[in-house]
Amino acid sequence: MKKFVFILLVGLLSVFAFSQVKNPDMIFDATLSEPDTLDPHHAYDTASGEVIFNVYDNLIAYDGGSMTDFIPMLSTVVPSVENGYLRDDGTTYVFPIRKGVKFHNGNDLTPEDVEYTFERGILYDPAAGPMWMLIEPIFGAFTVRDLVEEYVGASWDKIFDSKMNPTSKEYETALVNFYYDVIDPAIEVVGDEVHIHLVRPYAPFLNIICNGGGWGAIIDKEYSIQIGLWDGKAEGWWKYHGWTKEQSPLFDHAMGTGPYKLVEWDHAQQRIVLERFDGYWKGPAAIKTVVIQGIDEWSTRRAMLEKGDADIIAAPVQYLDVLKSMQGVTVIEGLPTVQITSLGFNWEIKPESPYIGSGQLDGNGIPTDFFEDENVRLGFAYAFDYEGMIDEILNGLGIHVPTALPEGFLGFDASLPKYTLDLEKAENYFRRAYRGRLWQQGFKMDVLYNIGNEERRVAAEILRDNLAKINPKFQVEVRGVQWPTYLDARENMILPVYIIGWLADFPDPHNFIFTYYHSQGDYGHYYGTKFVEFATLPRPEFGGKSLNKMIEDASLETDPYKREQMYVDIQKFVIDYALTLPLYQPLAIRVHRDWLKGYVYNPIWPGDYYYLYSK
Amino acid sequence: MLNNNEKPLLKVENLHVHFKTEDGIIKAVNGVSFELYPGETLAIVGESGSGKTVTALSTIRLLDENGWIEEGKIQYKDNDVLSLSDNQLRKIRGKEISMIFQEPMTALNPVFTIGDQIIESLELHLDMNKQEARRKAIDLLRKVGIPEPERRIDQYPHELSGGMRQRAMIAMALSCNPSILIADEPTTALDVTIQAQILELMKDLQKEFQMSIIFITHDLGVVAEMADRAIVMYGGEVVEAADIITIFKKPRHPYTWGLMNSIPRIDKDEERLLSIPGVVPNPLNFPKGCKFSNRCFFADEKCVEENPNLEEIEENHFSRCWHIDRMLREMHKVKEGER
Amino acid sequence: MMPENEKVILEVEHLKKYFPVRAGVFKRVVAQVQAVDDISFKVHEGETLGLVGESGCGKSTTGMTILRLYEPTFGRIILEEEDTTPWFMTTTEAKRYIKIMYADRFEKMKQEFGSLDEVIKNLNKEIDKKYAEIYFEQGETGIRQDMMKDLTEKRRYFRKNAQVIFQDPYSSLNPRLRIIEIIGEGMKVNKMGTNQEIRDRVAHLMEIVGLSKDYIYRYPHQFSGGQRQRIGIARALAVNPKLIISDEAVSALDVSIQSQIINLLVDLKNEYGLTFVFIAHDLAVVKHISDKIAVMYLGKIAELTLKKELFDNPLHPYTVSLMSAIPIPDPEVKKKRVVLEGDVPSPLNPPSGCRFHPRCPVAKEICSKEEPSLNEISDNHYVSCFFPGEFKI
Amino acid sequence: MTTYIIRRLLLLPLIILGVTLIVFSMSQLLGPLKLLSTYVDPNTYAKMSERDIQILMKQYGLTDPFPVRYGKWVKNLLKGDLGWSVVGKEPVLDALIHRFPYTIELALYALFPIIGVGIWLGVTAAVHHNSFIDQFIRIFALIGWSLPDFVWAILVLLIFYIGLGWFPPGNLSIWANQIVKSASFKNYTHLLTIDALLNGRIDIFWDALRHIIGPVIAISWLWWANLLRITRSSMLEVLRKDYVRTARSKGLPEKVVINKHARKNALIPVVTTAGQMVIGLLTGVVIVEMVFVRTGLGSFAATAAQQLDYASIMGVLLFTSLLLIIGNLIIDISYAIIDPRIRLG
Repeated sequence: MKKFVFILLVGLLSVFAFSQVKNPDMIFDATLSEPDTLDPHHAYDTASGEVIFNVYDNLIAYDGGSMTDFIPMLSTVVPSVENGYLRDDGTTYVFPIRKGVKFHNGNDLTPEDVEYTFERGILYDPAAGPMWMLIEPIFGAFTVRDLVEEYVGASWDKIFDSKMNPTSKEYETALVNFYYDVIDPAIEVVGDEVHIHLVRPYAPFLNIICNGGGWGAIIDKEYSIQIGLWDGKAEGWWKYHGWTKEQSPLFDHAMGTGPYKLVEWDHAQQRIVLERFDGYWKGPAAIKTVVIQGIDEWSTRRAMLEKGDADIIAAPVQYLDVLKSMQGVTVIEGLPTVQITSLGFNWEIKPESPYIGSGQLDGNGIPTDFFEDENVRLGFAYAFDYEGMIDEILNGLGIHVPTALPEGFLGFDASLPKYTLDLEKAENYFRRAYRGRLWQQGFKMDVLYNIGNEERRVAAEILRDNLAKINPKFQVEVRGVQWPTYLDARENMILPVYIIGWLADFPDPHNFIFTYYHSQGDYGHYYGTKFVEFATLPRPEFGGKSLNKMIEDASLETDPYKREQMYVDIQKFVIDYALTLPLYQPLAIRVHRDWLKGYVYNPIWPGDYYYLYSK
Repeated sequence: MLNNNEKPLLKVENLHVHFKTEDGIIKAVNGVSFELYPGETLAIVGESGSGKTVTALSTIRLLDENGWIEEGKIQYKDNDVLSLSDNQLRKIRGKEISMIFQEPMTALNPVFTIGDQIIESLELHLDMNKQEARRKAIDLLRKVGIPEPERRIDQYPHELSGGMRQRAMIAMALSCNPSILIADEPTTALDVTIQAQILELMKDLQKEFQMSIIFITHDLGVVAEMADRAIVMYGGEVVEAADIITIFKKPRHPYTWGLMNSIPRIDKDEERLLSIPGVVPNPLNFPKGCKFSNRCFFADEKCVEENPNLEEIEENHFSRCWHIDRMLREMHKVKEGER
Repeated sequence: MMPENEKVILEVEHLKKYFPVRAGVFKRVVAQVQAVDDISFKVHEGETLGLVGESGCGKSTTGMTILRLYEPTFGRIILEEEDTTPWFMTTTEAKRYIKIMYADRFEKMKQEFGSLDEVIKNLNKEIDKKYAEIYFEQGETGIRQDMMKDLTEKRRYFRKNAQVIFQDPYSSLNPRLRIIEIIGEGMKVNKMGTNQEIRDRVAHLMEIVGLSKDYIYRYPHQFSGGQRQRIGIARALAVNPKLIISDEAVSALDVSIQSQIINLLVDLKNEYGLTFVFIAHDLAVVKHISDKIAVMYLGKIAELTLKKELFDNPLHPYTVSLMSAIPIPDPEVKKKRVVLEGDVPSPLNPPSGCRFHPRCPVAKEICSKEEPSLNEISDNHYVSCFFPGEFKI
Repeated sequence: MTTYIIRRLLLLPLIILGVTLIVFSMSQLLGPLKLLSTYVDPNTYAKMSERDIQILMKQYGLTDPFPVRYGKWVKNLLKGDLGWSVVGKEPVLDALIHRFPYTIELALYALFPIIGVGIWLGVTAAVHHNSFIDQFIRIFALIGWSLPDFVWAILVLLIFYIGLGWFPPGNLSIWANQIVKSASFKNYTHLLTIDALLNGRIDIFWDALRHIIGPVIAISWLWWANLLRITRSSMLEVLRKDYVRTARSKGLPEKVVINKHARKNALIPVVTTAGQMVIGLLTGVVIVEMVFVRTGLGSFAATAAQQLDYASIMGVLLFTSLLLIIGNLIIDISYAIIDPRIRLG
């Protein structure tokens, strides 16, 4: 209806179009939502990341739109084995800290700031935060709690009472020593350099600290202590651990070295105001003021773009045609994203699942180990219309990929075989499954999607319709549930299959291959214990290594060429066994006024980098 | 009482009033004529739907928005009421001719005190200032028998009893010394003992104010008590008109006669009431001849076909019937038969 | 006309109906509207009792309370030798009622007279005798069991045998039901025949009340006011009730229609020997239809006697004034009229002593201090006045 | 009447207690996991480990038994602590306090056209019953009544913002916003237009006015149509009353009959409607606030509901029910002032 009203009035609007630059000294970015928090060690979403990205600098940065090439930032060098700054067989990264860089409050950047930043982030490590990405390569564990428990030899709840005080003197001493023995040595200041020691070589490390969205941002030690962050001391560091978002003083304060200063975050208006930092070490930005405001109504965002009050707007794909007809507006289509939407199989559905009918292979349900049968998985793989989905439903804004690894990543190989819609092939696999019993009996199951996600609903329906075409006894019911319910169901292992997306945390194949195919990966974990057996079985394809081992080794390999080959091998394997059906890699669109100059797209960036822009 | 030498105060001639409704045009009043002389009380008698109220309202052109005077002449003193401008008409309404209504609760505005509503008239018509008007209003309330008028004047209608409300309404109607008071069923909603009070009051006030009253009612008892002259209406027409004694003693229309014999009385012991058969037809469906023909004991084909004129059958006694003779002959038989 | 031995259909004893008035922050009961205050009367089989009075005198409340559309505050309502009072009460109320009305009374009498036989002998009502026997045999519980068993059945019995005709023929008929359903409903509920039989009886009843039986499938809105009242009458007659209470049944009708309905009621009464309580404000109408008339004033019966006696020899000043206030449709009768002063006082705050005294033309000092009781002055003529017959015109 | 007011006031805490209990129970029915999902970005939530979930549920106190949680909540409530608003990114009470002035301001400005025009048109239509004017006004009302509010709000935005460039969305222009946020600008009432005048900033006053007119147009159209209909039918009914005939029979000029005798009576039912409207305006005009990017209670409530931010939802509900209860009290009192029958009853 809203769309209709707009189309109706497009004619009226074009009369008023104009192209004179409005507000030349300001960029207004109308986004979907405001940040979650501005604490770089807590933020884990793009809206927060975009602000942090422009207010803070990292040690290194991506070179323009590249996801593999780095340039120095606060570090004057990008460490590599060749230049000698990556040492000790790839376990020590050395960052010489740039001189003459100032924070927004005028403080000078020192190596101590960098050391403080990493240590604070690691000790802070909030639940559901991003810090695992640093803790994992440096310490080989996922959370600081795990580290503490291992070091102290007691569980967290034993060590601390409910008010986060150590329950005994011994524990307190142990906790202090934990800092001296574990944390402090990992990140050291050596002269003008900062040395970071990894527990073992880890290829994606530079990608991780390069990310502009938070966890790599360098904060001002003096300022941070002043506003109540960790005081830098070993004693009592735990008081500064794991706060809720709103407890952190950095929640709505920011003090970085970046090209823009935070002026204001108006929660009511969902508005962030940034102002040019004139003392920026690279020289001041061209645009004085940046306003980022969450505007819920698409119509309003569009109207503001039309009127020139907004320079950039977040635009849903379905309005592409309307946008393209607007004058004075640049629309870029087909930008690759670092996401994959895929369909995963649960190899061991909990028998109490309400979504598997009778739970038997009797035509009225599916057995709990239904998807352990590779013929079933392959049958499903050829029953989905990948091209149709992309062309019809996504308006072409998607890429058909062979596995759950997005295009643009190391190891991506377009020549790998892709599943296509092939009902004959699918039928052959289904006839083979359960020695033909499946074909005779048929099956019945539910496929869930989260309400509001139309793409997922349609994907499920496509699958349903094609399965019914293959054999009318193959009955799938598509059901919508709320997002938390959906996640609960996955958590409880009662979903037979689930359609879900993954957005890269850092642009490394490990972030996808591990997630999807390792039995401890975020998704692989939910394939069930039968999958654990599968993934730990030695494979001739991998020279006797198991799938899990192969994935782990690939992440340690520092030679990019060898690494790439390993990922190709892994992908060939998972295609043969149809471990996951990669439905599509979405493409994005970008909309801004013509007068905005200097736009660069990097899919891993959390948002716009306003330093590059002029009007 | 009736004084034919005197000029009538109000003269209505051949009045036709129509209403537009969803079902069609209703001819509520069809050629009604009457005269009202100074100081007399004229009763207009009839059942619901007879057109008695509409006739009275027409004299000051107070019809609902869907009604209009189709034809006729209304002469008040020297004024041709139908050709008066709205402004001129308003000078007559309330001042020369005023009205009281059946249900004093709804006829008084609930959100103003009775004082406000009386003072309003006084200010409008008699050019009094607030204080004068208030004093006069208190006098009026006292005159209509409301105790403690100084207090009552500031009360709202719902704070008064039914009888008191009607007294207040009368005070309001009499505030400007009108020549004519139109009383539309003023006691129907009241209890008998209160009705007696109001009727007495009206008689006293009539003498004092020297006014004429048009008394609209269906209650023959009240008519007998109050009126000097009566016109009986049925189906929007006058069927009989005469002075009050004549009407009651020598009714010369079957409807008048039937009506009188159909009411239970406390002064007589009748075994059985006479009942007029049938019901008053829907105003759109009256018979084309005599309006009463389908309920009349004495009607024949002629009655159904042709409407008789209102004839003066003796001096100042008018009736609209083809068969007065037959009625006189057979009415005893009818009564017997009913019994 | 009314021999004492004739069968009593309805007996009302000391009936009171108070409506609480609530006010204040906590909605406490601050006063009682004494709508009906201690009235008693009997209606014999085939007899019509007229209840007459001005608005607020409690005549309608009396009717509604007998029908148990209001729960009585106090008193006993006996329908054909059965104490129906507790039938519609809650269990606690019924317990309380039985204790006060029977157990306590019998107990007191037992102490007074000594022997049980003496008590029974001294009771003059059949119903009291019956329960006294039960009481002395089985105690209070015995009475309770007898009265409270088969309540559903008893309630239905009561609803069937006490019918009502309402004032407003427009609102008292369900507009969604056809005439056959309206009239036949009661018969169906009381299983008074097959559908065919019910239909035939409805058609017959319609003819009796003067409606064409062709109208049996019509809806109420297709009838005029008088016809609707006929339907209401037919409905009341349908279940052969022992008692019909008619509440202002003819007041809303036009004069010519009113006479038709009055005649119909008189005919039905004579033909079928119906027992009526006829409630109306119009004394002339009441007079026409009743055998016996109770004049009510402010919740009390002022005077109760046979019709002829009442009109020939009115004894209560209020009755006299009421009669004189009624205009006579005869211009030659210039009767003397008493115009009562003032309004009817509010039943919320009735005058002390005799309730009529502030308006009474012959009130004396005692009238404002003491309340007269309803005394039988002469045979079957009850007056509640200290000076009966003193006021005459 | 005083006892009536006192009784209503005494009932107030009970009603509020009931409201809190209902609201709280409803939100708790969701279960701790769903409640937790409000605190975490959806993408992160999908990636969270079991341990993270446990830690967060403990941190936000989601695992305590119901009575404990309710008790804690009520205790905090009495201290004015309504919890943390995830959507508002500030304590719920602050979020409400910060947003309510915008809603009040919008409501205040919208009231003039709604009540003034609505009642005036309604009376006019009734007086000219079935005439051309009446038909015209009725069609006018019908369109207002049947047009969905989002369509109308967007239309207003298109015409007055894109088309004519008069009334932009938002609370203020960026420059004005920065002045208002600066220390030199004193917030006396937190109503932008009034504060601007009190600070002597005509430029900001105009800017604030410019931003508020669009939403006012959008709201008032929808609501005055409603008021008009009610006024019209009420007036028509009153015009048929006996006392209007009485007034005419007294010879009062038609203007007095209409304006004095009829209108006051006709307005009695209108007061209720108008009062409900004011409450409705105050408790949030969702769509219009969303479309015009006004930071009022309506847009807050809508966003909170979308994101299942239960602390904010409960806060809004509580606040709204308070407004409703007080508002209804005021309506009843004003009802009594207009209608003497109620005053003494």
